[in-house]
Amino acid sequence: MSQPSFDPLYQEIILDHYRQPRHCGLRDAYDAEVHHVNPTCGDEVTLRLQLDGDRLADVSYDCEGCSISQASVSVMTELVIGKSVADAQTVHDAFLALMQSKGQGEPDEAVLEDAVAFSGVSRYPARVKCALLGWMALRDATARAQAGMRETAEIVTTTEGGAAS
Amino acid sequence: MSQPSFDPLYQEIILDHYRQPRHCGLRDAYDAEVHHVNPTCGDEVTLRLQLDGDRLADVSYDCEGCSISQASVSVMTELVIGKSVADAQTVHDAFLALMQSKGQGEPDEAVLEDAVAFSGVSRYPARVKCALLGWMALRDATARAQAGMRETAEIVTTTEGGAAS
Amino acid sequence: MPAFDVETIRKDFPVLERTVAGGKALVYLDNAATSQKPAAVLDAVRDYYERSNANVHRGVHTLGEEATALYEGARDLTASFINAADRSEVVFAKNATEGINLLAYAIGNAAPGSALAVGPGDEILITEMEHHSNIVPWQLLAQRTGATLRWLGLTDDGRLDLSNLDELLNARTKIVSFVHQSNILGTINPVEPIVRRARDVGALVFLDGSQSVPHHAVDVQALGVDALVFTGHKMLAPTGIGILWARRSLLDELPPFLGGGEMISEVTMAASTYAEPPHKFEAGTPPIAEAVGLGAAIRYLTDIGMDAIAEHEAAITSYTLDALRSVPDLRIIGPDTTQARGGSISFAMKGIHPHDVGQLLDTYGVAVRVGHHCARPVCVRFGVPATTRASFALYTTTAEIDALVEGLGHVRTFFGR
Amino acid sequence: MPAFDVETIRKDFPVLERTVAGGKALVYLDNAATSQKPAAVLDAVRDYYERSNANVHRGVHTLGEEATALYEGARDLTASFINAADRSEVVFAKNATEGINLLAYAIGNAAPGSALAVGPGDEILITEMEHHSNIVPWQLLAQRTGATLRWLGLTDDGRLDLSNLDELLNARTKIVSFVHQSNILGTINPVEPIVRRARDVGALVFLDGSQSVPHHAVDVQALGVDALVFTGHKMLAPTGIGILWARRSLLDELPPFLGGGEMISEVTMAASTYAEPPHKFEAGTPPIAEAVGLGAAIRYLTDIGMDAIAEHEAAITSYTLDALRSVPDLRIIGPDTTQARGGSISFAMKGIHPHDVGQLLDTYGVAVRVGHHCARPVCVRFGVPATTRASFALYTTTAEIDALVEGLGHVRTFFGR
Ligand SMILES: Cc1ncc(COP(=O)(O)O)c(C=O)c1O
Ligand SMILES: Cc1ncc(COP(=O)(O)O)c(C=O)c1O
Repeated sequence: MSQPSFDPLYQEIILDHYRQPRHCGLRDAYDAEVHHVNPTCGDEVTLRLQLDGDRLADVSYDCEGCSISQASVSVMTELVIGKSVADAQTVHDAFLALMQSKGQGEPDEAVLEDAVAFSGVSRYPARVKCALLGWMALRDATARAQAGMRETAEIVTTTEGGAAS
Repeated sequence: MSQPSFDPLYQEIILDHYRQPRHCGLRDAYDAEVHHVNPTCGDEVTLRLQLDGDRLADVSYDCEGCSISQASVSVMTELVIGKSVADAQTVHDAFLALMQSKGQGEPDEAVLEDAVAFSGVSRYPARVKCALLGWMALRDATARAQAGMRETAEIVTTTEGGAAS
Repeated sequence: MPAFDVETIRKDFPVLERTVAGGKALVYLDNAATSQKPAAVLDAVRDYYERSNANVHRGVHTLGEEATALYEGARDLTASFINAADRSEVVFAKNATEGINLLAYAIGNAAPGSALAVGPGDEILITEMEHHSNIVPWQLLAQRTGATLRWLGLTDDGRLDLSNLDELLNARTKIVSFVHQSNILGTINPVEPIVRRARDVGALVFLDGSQSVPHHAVDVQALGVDALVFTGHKMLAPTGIGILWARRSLLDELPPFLGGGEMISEVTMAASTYAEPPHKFEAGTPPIAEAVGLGAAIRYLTDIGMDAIAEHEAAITSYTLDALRSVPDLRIIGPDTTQARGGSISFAMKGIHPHDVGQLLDTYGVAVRVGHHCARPVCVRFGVPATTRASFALYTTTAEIDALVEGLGHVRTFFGR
Repeated sequence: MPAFDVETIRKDFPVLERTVAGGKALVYLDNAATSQKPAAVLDAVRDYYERSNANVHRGVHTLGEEATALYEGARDLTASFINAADRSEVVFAKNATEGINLLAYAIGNAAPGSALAVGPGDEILITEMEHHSNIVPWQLLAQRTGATLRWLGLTDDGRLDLSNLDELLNARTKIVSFVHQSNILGTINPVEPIVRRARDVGALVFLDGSQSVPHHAVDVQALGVDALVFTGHKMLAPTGIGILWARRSLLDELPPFLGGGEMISEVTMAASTYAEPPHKFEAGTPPIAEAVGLGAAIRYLTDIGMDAIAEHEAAITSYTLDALRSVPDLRIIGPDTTQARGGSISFAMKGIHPHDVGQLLDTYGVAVRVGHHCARPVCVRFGVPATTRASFALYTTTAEIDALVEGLGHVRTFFGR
């Protein structure tokens, strides 16, 4: 295969999650469901969250979208399922900061684990939104679950990823 | 005086009419009065026309404005007073054609007499409107006099002189 | 006129010498988004700034007169390029989008009850293949006035479905606005049957020529429409200029849109009167250098010849359609014949998101556009979240199409799962 | 920062080497109409077209990302140039005029009864020294909505008459829009008392900075206004770009103006949702190359330093006022002191029409503007049909002022009657 191996975007970890997404497929038990779209490219994600008190008991999602958004949400589920809302927020903040770093970020592997593979994405403003899609959906779902709003939030557009859009 | 003598705009005839405008000053007898403005430069003219049957018995005007508009209306009065409406129209058409010629016109001295001095003005799009101001006012006044409308047409803006504006 | 030679033409476009992605030749196939600019256009703009830059229309000084002559000269060139009956029918806007909004807002400003006004019970007809710039202005006008927005649907092969034209374009229809050539599907729409029906029911017809005017000769008098909009940056000219052509009688009737300098006749604090068209619709300092660039672009296109350009692009389109048919799991969205279609080809690759297609192609130097191309309803209609689109210009070569097809092979290998 | 040296600066402006009127050096004193452009700006624009030209915001290809970074980078530069709290507060329009119309139309689009809506009984306050671009949009808005337009008058020395501010800016006033520096009189208006009073009565305050931002440092947070408009071509940047800055909370509240590509979030045939500011207000392909040029202009101005520029222009203004006092029968229209006035000086010569003044000066290479300068009510107020105006920039020299004064001597000789 002649794909240049120095590609900063399509890291092996990303391709692995894209080919074999973890926790993929919507599951029946949930406290909040949100549907987020990236209006500029047509990426969409439906995501469900089940809380157990203050803990993210389960996160599930449908499996469509580009490799970056798919791999990102897959990595995210592995990182946050079982964590407390506060700890998930810490991971979220670290990932958001990495995405806004324009390729200059020094990711904390202890916090971000596999998600450090997305460092390179932050150099591609158009793809930052893809990487953030699932994370924004989770933040939104968490707020709704905590507020006891089970009904689906049908279309919530993602906010700007902070980078030049 | 160090003014370049090759100036195509300020011909001696023009300066002469500007310094000593003919038929200048509004006279009491008239069949139509119009007030025209050149909105881009602030030139204005109030012009009165008295018809005698089909003949332009008198044309009078107030004496304010730039040298080109003043000289042009002065030359015009000399050309048209005493002429029939049809003959005045012929002069008008010839002058309009000259003004729209962008410096390429071959004016007919037999028709235009002193007005041939305005040939050079047609090279200055911004001044073509000045030169046409009184002529457009006269055309308008003629139409109104023929229609029996004596009341003043307060503000009629000049139409484009055909040249790039 | 010398014979059309694409290699000679390419030398006129400095950016085509550029390399990307670590030394790969740029293969620019995103011409429907914006075109590249020949040196002749860049030179004209630079010359303008280095010699004649001044504000227009009010100067008695040399630079002011030169700038005005250049700006108004660009209007003359534009008028004859589209065979307008009169130069005063050409209004310069900032882009095609502003041109359409100008029409919609000016109509919205018409006194209630006047011939141009729209209100409850009136209908505005568009189509499902419009660019957002020809959808949203009409949605907003409908919201402001209470008029109803309706649209013609699409057939499965990406054509306008005219089977219910007579029902949708009816006595209540005041405005029909549709795209001449679709930026996403490539479809070239038939103008004549729509104009004919519109005349029968007394509706105005506006045409979005953003994708047609750059690629083949367009004659507004032959088309018989009431207005046409297009945009400089897609036709070798600078960004920052769009063109609205409209029948003089329509421009005379339309109330003004933007208020300000240049568009007035006389201003008092209490009220103003307005200039004659086109100035009535050109408020503020116009895009002067951009018009100069547009004029140079029109000269360049005319020198080569719009028919020669259309022929070249048709050949490239045909070559591409053939080549894409050889790519497995690739589905063309839009007409897959060369008949009544232009050089803008959208496709979907099974199981691979367009974002990934475009991104990987970029690593091979191939620039295509991915997304909904500001025509999301088309994506919805064809059941795809987005498409990958390759679009051509007079400088596109078959070698570039080969590079695209080779790149698509790499995409399949890389993302196949 | 190197010391300000006008001769060094002049070398950056190619057009200043030009001769006119048969070999005379160009003396360009029409900077309030438009400024000349330094090579750095022209180079930035050309580089953009020769290297990175692409449409913005949707590309995954290299050129698309570069173009987007350059365009958005210009927004960053603009935001910090005026000390905006956030980059999203900077909206690119086609000129200052569009910026003002955007505010007026977006307010006109506000749902009746909403906080921003205006209607019968509400007042809009402007002043008698506004440019037509800050008059006509409000006349049109008043006509559409039934609101009342009012205005502050002028004193005989060309200042705002604030003696009845409290009456004119009252509880009914929803909007105050006024010019920071008058293009015709040169007056710099006091912002603070108007903002203070507006805050008391809850009115929005919009400032027309077209003539202030190019000439001295402007800090939107310090000014405390709600919106500021200005225009690229008067600040060394290309034509075709204007800037609207507004508080983010105001941009959030305002309904959209132009509809089309770029400004949407999601479009269906029936209805659309809109993007976040600033994109919500940037419909269609934006002025990309023009923004790149604006960014380069801001860098150039910042490198020299706005304070140094202001100081230089103040010195030229003072020199000119002194010099003009020596010309017989010349009357300055506007403040004839240097206090709170910028480098735009209008005057009348007894018995000689401005058209003739400007025309004859041109034969000596001196370019001034004549006319009502899109501020006809000021001419009416001061009882003149038009004025002659000399206006300055960072590259203006005292030698140029001497040429002007010498030229005025010729004018008197030639036209004296
Ligand atoms: C004070 C003022 N406001 C507004 C404008 C309008 O600027 P533009 O023509 O670039 O829209 C100008 C310049 O013409 C001006 O001097
Ligand atoms: C069919 C069509 N209409 C309108 C537009 C809008 O053009 P602009 O963005 O220059 O306003 C485009 C291009 O984006 C287009 O392809």
